[in-house]
Amino acid sequence: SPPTTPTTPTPTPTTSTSVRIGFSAWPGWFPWQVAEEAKIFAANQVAVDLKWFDGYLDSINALTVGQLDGNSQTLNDTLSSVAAGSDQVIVLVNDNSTGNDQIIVRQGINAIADLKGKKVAAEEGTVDHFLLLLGLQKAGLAQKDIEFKPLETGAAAAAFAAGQVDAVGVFAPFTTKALERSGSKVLFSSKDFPGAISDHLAVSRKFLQAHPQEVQAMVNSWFATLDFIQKNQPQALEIMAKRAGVTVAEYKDYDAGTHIFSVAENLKAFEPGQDMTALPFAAKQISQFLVSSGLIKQAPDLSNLFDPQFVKAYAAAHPS
Amino acid sequence: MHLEVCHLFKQFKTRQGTLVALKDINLHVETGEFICAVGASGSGKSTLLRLVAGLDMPTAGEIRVDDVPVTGPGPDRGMVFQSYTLYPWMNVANNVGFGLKLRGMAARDRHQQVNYYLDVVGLSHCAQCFPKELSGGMKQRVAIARALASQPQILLMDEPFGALDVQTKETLQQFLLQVWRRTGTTILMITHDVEEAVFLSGRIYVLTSQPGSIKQELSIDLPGERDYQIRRHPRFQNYKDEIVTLLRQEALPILA
Amino acid sequence: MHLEVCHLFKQFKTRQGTLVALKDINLHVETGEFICAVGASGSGKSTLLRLVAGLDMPTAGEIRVDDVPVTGPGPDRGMVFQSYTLYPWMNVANNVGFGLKLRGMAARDRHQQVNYYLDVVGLSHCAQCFPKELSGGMKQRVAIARALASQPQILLMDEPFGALDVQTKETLQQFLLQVWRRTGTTILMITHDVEEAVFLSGRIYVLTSQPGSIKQELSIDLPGERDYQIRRHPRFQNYKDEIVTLLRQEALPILA
Amino acid sequence: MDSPLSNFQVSAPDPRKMLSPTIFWRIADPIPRALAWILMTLSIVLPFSLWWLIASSGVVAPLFLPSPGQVGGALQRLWSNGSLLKDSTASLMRVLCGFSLAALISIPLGILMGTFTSVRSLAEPLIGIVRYMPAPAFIPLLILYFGLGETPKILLISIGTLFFNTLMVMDAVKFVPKELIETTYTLGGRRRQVLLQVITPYVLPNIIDACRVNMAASWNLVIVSELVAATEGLGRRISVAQRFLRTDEIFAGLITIGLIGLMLDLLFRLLSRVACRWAVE
Amino acid sequence: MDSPLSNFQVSAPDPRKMLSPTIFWRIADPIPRALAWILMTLSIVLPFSLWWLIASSGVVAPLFLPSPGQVGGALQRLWSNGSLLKDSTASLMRVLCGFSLAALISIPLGILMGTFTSVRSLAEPLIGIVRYMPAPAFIPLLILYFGLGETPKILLISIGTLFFNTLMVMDAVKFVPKELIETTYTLGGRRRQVLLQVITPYVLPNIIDACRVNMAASWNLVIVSELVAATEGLGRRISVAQRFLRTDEIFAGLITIGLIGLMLDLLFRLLSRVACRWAVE
Ligand SMILES: Nc1ncnc2c1ncn2[C@@H]1O[C@H](COP(=O)(O)OP(=O)(O)OP(=O)(O)O)[C@@H](O)[C@H]1O
Ligand SMILES: Nc1ncnc2c1ncn2[C@@H]1O[C@H](COP(=O)(O)OP(=O)(O)OP(=O)(O)O)[C@@H](O)[C@H]1O
Ligand SMILES: [Mg+2]
Ligand SMILES: [Mg+2]
Repeated sequence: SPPTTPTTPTPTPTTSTSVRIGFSAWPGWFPWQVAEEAKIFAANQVAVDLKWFDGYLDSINALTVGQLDGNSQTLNDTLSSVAAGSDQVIVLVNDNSTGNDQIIVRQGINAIADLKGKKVAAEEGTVDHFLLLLGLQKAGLAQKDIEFKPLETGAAAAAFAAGQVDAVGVFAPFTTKALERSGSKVLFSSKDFPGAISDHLAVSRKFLQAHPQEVQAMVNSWFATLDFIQKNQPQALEIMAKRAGVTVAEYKDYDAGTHIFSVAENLKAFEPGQDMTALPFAAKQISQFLVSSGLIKQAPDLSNLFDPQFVKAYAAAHPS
Repeated sequence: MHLEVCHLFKQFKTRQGTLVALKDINLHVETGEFICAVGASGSGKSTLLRLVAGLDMPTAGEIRVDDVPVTGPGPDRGMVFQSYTLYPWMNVANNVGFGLKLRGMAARDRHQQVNYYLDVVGLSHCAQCFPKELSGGMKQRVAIARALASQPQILLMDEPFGALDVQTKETLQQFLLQVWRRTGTTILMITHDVEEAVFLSGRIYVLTSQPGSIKQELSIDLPGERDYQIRRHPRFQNYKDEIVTLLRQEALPILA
Repeated sequence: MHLEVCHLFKQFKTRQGTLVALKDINLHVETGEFICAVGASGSGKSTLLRLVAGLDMPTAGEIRVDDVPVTGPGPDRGMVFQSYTLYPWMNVANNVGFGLKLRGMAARDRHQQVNYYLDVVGLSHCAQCFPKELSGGMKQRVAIARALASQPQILLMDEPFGALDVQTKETLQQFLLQVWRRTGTTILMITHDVEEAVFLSGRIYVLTSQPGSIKQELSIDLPGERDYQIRRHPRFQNYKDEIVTLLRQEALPILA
Repeated sequence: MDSPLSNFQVSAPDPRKMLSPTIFWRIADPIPRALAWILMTLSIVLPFSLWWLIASSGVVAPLFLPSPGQVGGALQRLWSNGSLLKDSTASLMRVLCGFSLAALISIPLGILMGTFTSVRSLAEPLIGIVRYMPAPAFIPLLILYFGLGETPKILLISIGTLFFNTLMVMDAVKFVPKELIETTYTLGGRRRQVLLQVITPYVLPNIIDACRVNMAASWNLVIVSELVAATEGLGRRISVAQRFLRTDEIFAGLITIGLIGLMLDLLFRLLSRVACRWAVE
Repeated sequence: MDSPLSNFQVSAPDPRKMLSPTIFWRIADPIPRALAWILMTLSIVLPFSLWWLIASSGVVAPLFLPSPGQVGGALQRLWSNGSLLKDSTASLMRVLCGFSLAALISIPLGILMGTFTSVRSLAEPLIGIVRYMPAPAFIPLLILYFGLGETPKILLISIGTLFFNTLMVMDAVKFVPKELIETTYTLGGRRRQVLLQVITPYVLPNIIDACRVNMAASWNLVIVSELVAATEGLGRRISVAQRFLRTDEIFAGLITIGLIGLMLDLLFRLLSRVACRWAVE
């Protein structure tokens, strides 16, 4: 059985550089907070400078401009950054959104087709915008058919709750706020589009090339943390709920909406495939979407985007 | 017109305590008179004039114009300050007519009266000028025309020529006498310039300093026309000396 | 000390074109003299003094102090303006000693000299006061002490008493004469007050107006001590009348 | 002499038509101290009562307008778990550092620009353009060059105050009487001495006043600056509260900022009074 | 008479030690027009060259610092597809509306506060607290009450300028000479007339100047305000460009804002010169 203190038997030399990792409010990323508070990074002999961002956008920018070595972000944000000229590598899948990204509508809207001509708020260019457009596409609609209101996610939830828009695309924990509006309900969510919204640890290529051991230690820490959470549910939940600024009970609700990827799922996701569950395929789909919706001008080069070697190394060291 | 000041007291509350600016002032001015009050700096001259104008309230005592107590400023008592105080955004004609406008006179009627007073002060050619284009002496003439245009019962003047150079000052003094004769306005003027007071007025009140009270009242009786030459008249010199001597007793502390 | 102004011209470029402020000015001041220049307002008096002080550059001509051409302001030519211009954040003692401090004199040495000049102007008891606590006359005495403390070769004064009331003005005039006698300083003063000029100076330059040029030079020769009584002396009156008549020709346009 | 005045239509003004005395509507005159204090109290009490009334009337949902009680509760909660103090300290330090940096640059620059027409010509066109650029737009560049620590937050606040303060200091220098400068020359002062020993002390009261005014502008940036990877601070507290629509915490944060601001304002006024006793008010 | 001056250690000052003439370092004196123009040109050209130099040296990646050429390209691109004009118009309208609204409140309020000590006592404590509150903190409340249209954006800009402008106008009223007001009384003026016909025109130049200065403060809020559901506007353009790291577009947006600002500034100066010919400069 694994040791109670999560350490990795992989021989990792003590690192001298501290790794600057960013994360923000998303259920799939709160484990990083556990890793820090339970001293799992230290146990894996990696010094981590874990940076919390109130604004998710800033964390993306921070990685792009080199103020972070790695950041937890969604696939389409990584693609946007790469398209803008940032050199990033995806080394670990944190999770897939399986319902925590939601399109929430007011009373009286019952089908996607009803959104036509309605005011819909979402943060432009984020996964929820993406999700909204996927939904519209499915019903044969496009953005021009609705009255799109670009708003920062928190503000979008607030605006919906206040009755200023008819629908909103937000992610947890802001979904909770939006659903406070009486009569409101989830029209569709990321559950309906498996694999469409996946979240990763992306690191800059420069850092990866200079410090592969640290990246390995990060990956190792992540999986060790997942083990820790499993074994110390109450303690871990408390840490994560506190970071999210919600109660433990509320936090538990997010559980179903986010599917944290195991080692095996990680390995599978990095393989090529013909549906959205395969990262390379999803990346191609999303970059096409980004180009066609005008958010990026040119599809990024995807050939070097994924690097499964660290996940593979962990799997090799931990045959379950 | 009959201005009467009875047992007037004025105190100011300052940080150092209560300052008695005026103490038991009694004076009167009759229709058509030209009266000067002279006193050293700080003797309360401005305070006195402000009380008469109704711009400030006395601590005790009363001021009456035609037996009506003064409770506030009004157009019956026109005022000319040392600092010109023209309305900088109005041209000369509008400055002169502003008092009439305030009291609702139609523009056309105003026009006629403004022109008359511009003529009185000899500034008809400057009707369209802005104050900033005028010299100090011209500004003060506009201020006088403006006060006169409202046809006050009495014109109050607070060192009107104090900021002018000696040449302009003397010219304006003569000019003021002319205007006074021409319009018959009653004038109460305060000044620290004894020569000015003797030259202009028919009667002079000399004030003491701190607290200001009336030290002496003199009637000025000079022969003939008051023009430049009169200043060399021995009687003029005597009046001047008399008042200067009175003031000298007051002014001494300045060098202490 | 020998100040010499030769063929001095000064023009200003204005929007209306070139304005000739000074035209061919020639004058000289010798050690220990008290010279006044009188002229109507706008006759270029201040311009002249500023050129001598080196605060402005002439268009043509030359100013020499002890045969050294003036190229800029310097402590050899002290200046007193009408507007007092004390340093409001320094007490009286520090104001008086500031010139010495600027030139690097140690605080202890300064102290002695400052005290001497405070004594000269009779303000030793106010050494610690701030300018805002002083009356106008006291401020001007501080300004004079400050200029004197730098021991200038010549003291330049631009209507130093123009902003004071008549009583204070006369007191300060006498005071200035005292200081002049006591310190032996050379003084060049400009004023529009003819009486002041005659009372104070040994020699007077009368300026014409627009352009300013020297109309006449008069030596003032009065008997005995110059005190208040001298003003009634016929010779005083004659000097005054002579200059006033000269200026009157210049001042006339004011009422035009 | 020529035209008698009675020709004119204006009847002699009625002396009884004097301006009536007033207490409340006195123009440019002080009002009695007691009245002033009453009015100043009303100034705070009135809006507070209005708030309390509307909130307790139930016209507006508490989500949109929390009651004073709820906000008080939030304040107490934040105080007792220590976060109010921590947030206030963090924001205050940031604003003070950012503002001090801005002052450190803008005061000398403003004095130089006010003093030398040449420096002014050299700097004004650039400042004239740059000061219109919104400080928040500089965030990505600041992150790029200065990372995620305190530096970019402080710099953002500095940028937001810098230009305003420079121009206000520059304007103050214009009021140094020219004759005071010239007097200094005739006392043997060099230009450098005039700059440091005459102009600078003369404008000190105005500088303090400009700083007092611009301190408020600094606080306006505290929210935006704390979006940059801040873990504590009043601005961050407010933006988190915004996301979760905790209106009571938004109000609590705003009130705290308002009160801190008021205190800073009073401190500056005190400083001005102590340091510039000599100044004529 | 008593102590001879030769007692003192100060040797008579050397007349040769005069202040040397200078052109560049003239204090409180104008410099030649030609020099001024050269310096003003340098003020723009110098930073531009520096930028060009750094960008073309390749020290900084173009992603972080685009070259002037790239920014020019972006400007041209945005211009030719019409979005630059559309964005500029949208932002300009917003800023102008927001600022006008602020002016509409702050100018009368400021004049009243400056004129009547009573009104001042009544309003100043509240304004003293509120003006420290960061305008962006009001966004959620504005959305709650005014939705997502133009109203909340305009109101945000208004809030950000309102208090500053009020206090500046109030300060201006202090400089109306008391004797001018009193003269009006003695001409028969009522208090209302003094307020409207004397104080208001007197402070007009200062009001225009205050507005000119605070217009810049309005622009500082354009980014934040356009975070509220804007579909066009320079602020939105910049934040989208930030999001997708189009640094060239960020720069293009900033430069456009700077130039528009400069133009507004010049317009205000012109207005002041035309409307206040009578004012002594
Ligand atoms: N509003 C005030 N508050 C307090 N003290 C005042 C006020 N107005 C005047 N004083 C004081 O009252 C005294 C008389 O002042 P006032 O201005 O009337 O003198 P003045 O004779 O006009 O002097 P000057 O010739 O200098 O104009 C002075 O000591 C002055 O300081
Ligand atoms: N810097 C300047 N630029 C343009 N014109 C000037 C300047 N300085 C003075 N003048 C003009 O030069 C003339 C002389 O001015 P100056 O100030 O020397 O006169 P003044 O005799 O001192 O007058 P006053 O008695 O009023 O002080 C005036 O017409 C004035 O307008
Ligand atoms: Mg007075
Ligand atoms: Mg002069």
